[in-house]
Amino acid sequence: MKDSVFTITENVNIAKNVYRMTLAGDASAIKNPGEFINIRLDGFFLRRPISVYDVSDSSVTIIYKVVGKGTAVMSRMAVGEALQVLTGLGNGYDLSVSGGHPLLIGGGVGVPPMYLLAKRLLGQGKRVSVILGFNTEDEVFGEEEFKAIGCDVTVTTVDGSHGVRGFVTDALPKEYTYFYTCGPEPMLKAVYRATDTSGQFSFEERMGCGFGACMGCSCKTVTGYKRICKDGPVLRKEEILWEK
Amino acid sequence: MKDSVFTITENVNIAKNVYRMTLAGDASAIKNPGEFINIRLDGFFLRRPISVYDVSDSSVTIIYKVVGKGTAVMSRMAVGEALQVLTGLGNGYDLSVSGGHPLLIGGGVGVPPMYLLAKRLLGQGKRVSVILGFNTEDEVFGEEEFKAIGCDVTVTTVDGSHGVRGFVTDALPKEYTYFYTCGPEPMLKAVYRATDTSGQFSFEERMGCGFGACMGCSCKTVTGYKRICKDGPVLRKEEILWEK
Amino acid sequence: MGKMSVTLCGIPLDNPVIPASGTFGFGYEFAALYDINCLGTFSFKGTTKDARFGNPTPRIAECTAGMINAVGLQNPGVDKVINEELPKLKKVFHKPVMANVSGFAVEDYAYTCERLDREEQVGWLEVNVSCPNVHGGGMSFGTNPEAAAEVTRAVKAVTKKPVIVKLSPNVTDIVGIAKASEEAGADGISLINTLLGMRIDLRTRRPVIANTMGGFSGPAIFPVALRMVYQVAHAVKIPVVGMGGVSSAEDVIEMMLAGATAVEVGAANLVDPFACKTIIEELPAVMEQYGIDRLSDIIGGVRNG
Amino acid sequence: MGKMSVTLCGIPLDNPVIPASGTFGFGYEFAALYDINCLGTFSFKGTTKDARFGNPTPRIAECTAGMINAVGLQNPGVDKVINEELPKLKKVFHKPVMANVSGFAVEDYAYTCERLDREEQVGWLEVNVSCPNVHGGGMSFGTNPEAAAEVTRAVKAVTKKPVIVKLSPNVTDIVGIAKASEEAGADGISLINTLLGMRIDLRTRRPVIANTMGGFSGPAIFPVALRMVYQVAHAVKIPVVGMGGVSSAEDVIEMMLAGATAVEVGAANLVDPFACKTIIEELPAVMEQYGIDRLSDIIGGVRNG
Ligand SMILES: Cc1cc2nc3c(=O)[nH]c(=O)nc-3n(C[C@H](O)[C@H](O)[C@H](O)COP(=O)(O)OP(=O)(O)OC[C@H]3O[C@@H](n4cnc5c(N)ncnc54)[C@H](O)[C@@H]3O)c2cc1C
Ligand SMILES: Cc1cc2nc3c(=O)[nH]c(=O)nc-3n(C[C@H](O)[C@H](O)[C@H](O)COP(=O)(O)OP(=O)(O)OC[C@H]3O[C@@H](n4cnc5c(N)ncnc54)[C@H](O)[C@@H]3O)c2cc1C
Ligand SMILES: Cc1cc2nc3c(=O)[nH]c(=O)nc-3n(C[C@H](O)[C@H](O)[C@H](O)COP(=O)(O)O)c2cc1C
Ligand SMILES: Cc1cc2nc3c(=O)[nH]c(=O)nc-3n(C[C@H](O)[C@H](O)[C@H](O)COP(=O)(O)O)c2cc1C
Ligand code: FES
Ligand code: FES
Repeated sequence: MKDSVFTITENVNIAKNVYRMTLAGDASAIKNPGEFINIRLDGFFLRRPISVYDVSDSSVTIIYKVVGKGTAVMSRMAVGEALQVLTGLGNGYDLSVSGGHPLLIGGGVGVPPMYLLAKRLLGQGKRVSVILGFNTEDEVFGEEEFKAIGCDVTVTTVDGSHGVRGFVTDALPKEYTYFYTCGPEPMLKAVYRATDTSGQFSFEERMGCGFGACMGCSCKTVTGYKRICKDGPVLRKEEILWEK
Repeated sequence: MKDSVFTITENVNIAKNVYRMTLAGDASAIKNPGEFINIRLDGFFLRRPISVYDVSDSSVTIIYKVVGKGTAVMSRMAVGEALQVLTGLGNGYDLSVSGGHPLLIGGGVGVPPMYLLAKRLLGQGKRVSVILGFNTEDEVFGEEEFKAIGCDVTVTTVDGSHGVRGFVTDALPKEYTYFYTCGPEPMLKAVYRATDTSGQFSFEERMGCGFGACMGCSCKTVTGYKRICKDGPVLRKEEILWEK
Repeated sequence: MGKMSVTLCGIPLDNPVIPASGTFGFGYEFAALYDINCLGTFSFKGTTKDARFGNPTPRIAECTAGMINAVGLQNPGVDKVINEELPKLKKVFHKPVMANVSGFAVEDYAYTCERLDREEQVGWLEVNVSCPNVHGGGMSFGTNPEAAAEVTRAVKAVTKKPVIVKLSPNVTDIVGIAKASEEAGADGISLINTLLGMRIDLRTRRPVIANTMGGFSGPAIFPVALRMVYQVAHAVKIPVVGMGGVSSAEDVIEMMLAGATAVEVGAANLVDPFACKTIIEELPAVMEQYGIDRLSDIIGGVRNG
Repeated sequence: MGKMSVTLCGIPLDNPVIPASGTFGFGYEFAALYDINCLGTFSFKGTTKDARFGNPTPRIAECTAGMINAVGLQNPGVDKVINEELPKLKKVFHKPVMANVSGFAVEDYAYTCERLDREEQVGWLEVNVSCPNVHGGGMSFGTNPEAAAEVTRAVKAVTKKPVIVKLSPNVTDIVGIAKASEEAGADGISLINTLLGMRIDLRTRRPVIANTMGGFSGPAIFPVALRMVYQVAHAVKIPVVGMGGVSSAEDVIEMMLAGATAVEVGAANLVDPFACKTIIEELPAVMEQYGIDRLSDIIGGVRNG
């Protein structure tokens, strides 16, 4: 974990209320896909946790949706402005158990962490299938990017305005060795029920610190309590207890 | 009174911890020398009251000393940055009673309001003498500016490092028709005692609103209570009650 | 009735936004800036039986997201308020006004309220029970259910106008005091008054406030205020006027969801003289954003569990 | 003894800066970031007789200049704390630690303190009396002088270590509770714990916190905390540990002027994990700026009038 200053080098609108921001700075604390960063914003007391979309030694890219005042402020920031950011947070996905043909399922702003994960899995020579789920056409993003790196991509929209009509679970392929998923909790529950293989789920929770100190984000699992920020955000299918 | 946005066009260090800032914007609410403006600063709840040093239709200039966190933030602001400012605050000095040879006495950051006052009095054809009091050489500012517009200028420093050694009251001229003063309270008291003519004093007080609504800045006078922000900051010698 | 209208103790308000006592004077400073008839109403400066100069200065201290004041109820006394302030007010404000009343003995409250009861322009009496009780050892009326009830009864006996008892938050059990006031006949409860706070000037090592401590208000106190509004609104049947740190249309809606029928805005007026006007203008858009057709629908509308 | 050293209940501290309970875990997350031996000490996560998962999530809400938490004393229970946490802690922290203890019955407190009394690394017992009293109708121990005194006596009976009673600010008369604790044998008082607060999510119209209300802390509460530290320090003879919204070296000095012998830092650690380290590093320059030679000189040094 590192607390350092990053400079915005890109902040663009890529879908309805969704922005991609690239931050230049020391990204060396970021190790695994599925990790998140925690961004300090002037005028707000708590930091904003956002998943890593992509990373290099000297930059990190995130994709975020404007949902409240903090993300609204982020969306209005200009290239060149500086942000105080904690990097290297969360456990991230475990790639070692993916098998030869992992399936990546992202819903809405659960899509971003799938990108770095896909890159890494492809780098290990895996065949990677991706399902990206959205409500409607103007919310869709990422399709080209995942295709460009060599994934099999299926997009679903609830209203059928783009790609397959329905939920991500309506587009599950017949074969895959393992799955990784991130998205809104109803989607995660549906994926949990609809999948036969094992897999890993990334969760969201309101956070105080984001690095394991406050117990603000605890959840119960079959192996005891876990802090979403430190022992998560990724949990294995087998340890999830939905009735928290 | 107006609440409007101004843009910084100048913000320069002119003496030890003292800065001159010029703000471009609608300055039409500013009428009299001795008025003040109230500046909103990001991250601070209350505004900062600062006297008008000079004014045109489309700009206002202030001179301020860094004493705490708010003025420190101001001193680090750059040309082009914007500030929310209330203008047209306070009664200001009454010029109509100055007589032919008014004396202006400013101490420290009580000097600034004397500048606009001097300009206006000179514009009315008065002979204007000015005493500017400081602790020591590196705090001195304004001498050239007052000379340039045609005042008789005496500078005093407590340690004698520049101009007359001593307090402003050690440099009172033999003759003057009336006086106007602004400065720290001990200086105002000394001027009150050392002067024979009538005069006007400008006071400072911690302010809630700065425009007469909160009663945060009240003081007792011989004619009843007055709000420093609205009924002041200028009081006439005759109405001052020191034992507040 | 418009989308923003609410009814407070039987009197309709065009909207629930009310400048809080002590931050709006008797309205003139603001009337010089905008037409104050856009307000629901406003609560005028706390008025006492006799004129008061108030506390020595400094009376104001800055805090993170708020301020401390120790004005000490400076006001010209109820007779001058009636004879000088109200006639002037009538010219610029054409709605019922909320009369904020303070006192240091039960009889003071009764005296002042009896006089204000005769004034046509006074819509509500807002009775501030957070002043020290000179006959009760100096503890404030508002920290003791019996004392709050006694003031309420005394005031109710001398007025037909709705009596809104304004509570101090510096107590262990705000609900007990609210209920005691309700049982004593209060027509409404308003809360919160300021939290007791203090600051020290590091340069002089003295308290910033001449009186050492003072009343802390502003956005910093909003979560405490909201909690108390919620607790009281769920415990009493009379309407609650919520306040404490409100400075945006969103804050107004949050207070109303917690149970407030109307919402007062205090310190925000001091740093932004247009605060109330802006809030009222922004309310329709914020209502739409959160799917609110009529503000009166959401009073106490917080979902539980 | 350095310029920053103070003595708390007979135990010297290199400096008065102490991370507050619940915001520093058992120190490891921070020990991974910096050498936590730079701290005066730290107060570890509130420990109870039995293990507790705590409250449902969401447990955290953001506020202006602060946050609400409703963690609900999640902790592994005193036995695991002694058997697992303290041995691990010993490796990274070589100073006496402050053991923060909570309970829901007087016997719980005594049980937990008796066990912690045997632990060499425990320097002080910080007894948090703001938990609901299950035998006292659910009101917190800390809202009642007798209940606070009872807990203090029970704890003093089982330990020779200094007992610091940590008070809740949600009371009418903080001085009365502090004095009752002092008379019952407390060696120190620490305050304030969190203010009871609430937020509502306008989108869902539900309380942000699953438990509806929670503990509000952060810079927003500083003026209330400072006031209570001042009031208590001037009323008791035992040392006071001040906290509530402290986030800078200036805040530490202001708390000490008000009467604090040492100062805890809570929420600030969560948003800036280096907060305490930075404060300690900045203290010497800020001391110089305000003409302070030794921090111990300024305790309670506020000038009056
Ligand atoms: C591990 C993790 C990874 C995330 N990754 C992404 C991402 O890649 N892209 C993206 O768009 N969003 C992501 N989120 C959600 C994102 O954190 C919130 O949308 C954001 O904090 C909202 O801030 P706001 O000020 O706009 O909203 P507000 O509602 O104004 O925020 C108020 C408070 O609630 C918190 N909050 C609100 N919504 C959430 C939420 N869903 N999860 C956690 N805290 C919340 C805020 O952080 C803040 O403390 C992630 C959340 C977590 C926990
Ligand atoms: C009518 C008037 C005119 C003034 N004109 C000038 C001027 O021309 N040049 C100049 O340098 N200063 C002037 N001052 C003083 C100036 O307002 C303060 O120096 C400034 O507010 C300090 O802010 P800070 O954040 O740096 O200090 P801090 O001490 O951090 O401020 C804390 C709070 O105290 C208030 N405060 C602190 N000192 C004073 C003070 N002396 N008077 C009133 N409030 C204070 C601040 O406004 C703020 O609310 C004037 C004050 C008044 C009342
Ligand atoms: C400067 C000032 C003066 C006040 N005077 C009074 C008063 O006379 N009577 C009263 O009932 N409340 C008074 N209050 C309290 C406010 O009406 C309000 O209850 C409190 O400030 C909380 O609201 P806020 O956080 O929006 O300021 C005063 C508050 C301020 C800031
Ligand atoms: C997340 C969190 C957890 C806390 N847990 C405890 C606790 O277990 N025991 C305790 O005595 N106080 C606890 N507190 C209160 C703090 O120790 C401190 O008294 C309070 O937060 C005020 O300080 P601050 O404003 O610096 O945060 C907790 C505070 C926070 C923010
Ligand atoms: S957010 Fe603090 S422990 Fe997870
Ligand atoms: S500062 Fe509010 S009346 Fe003067």
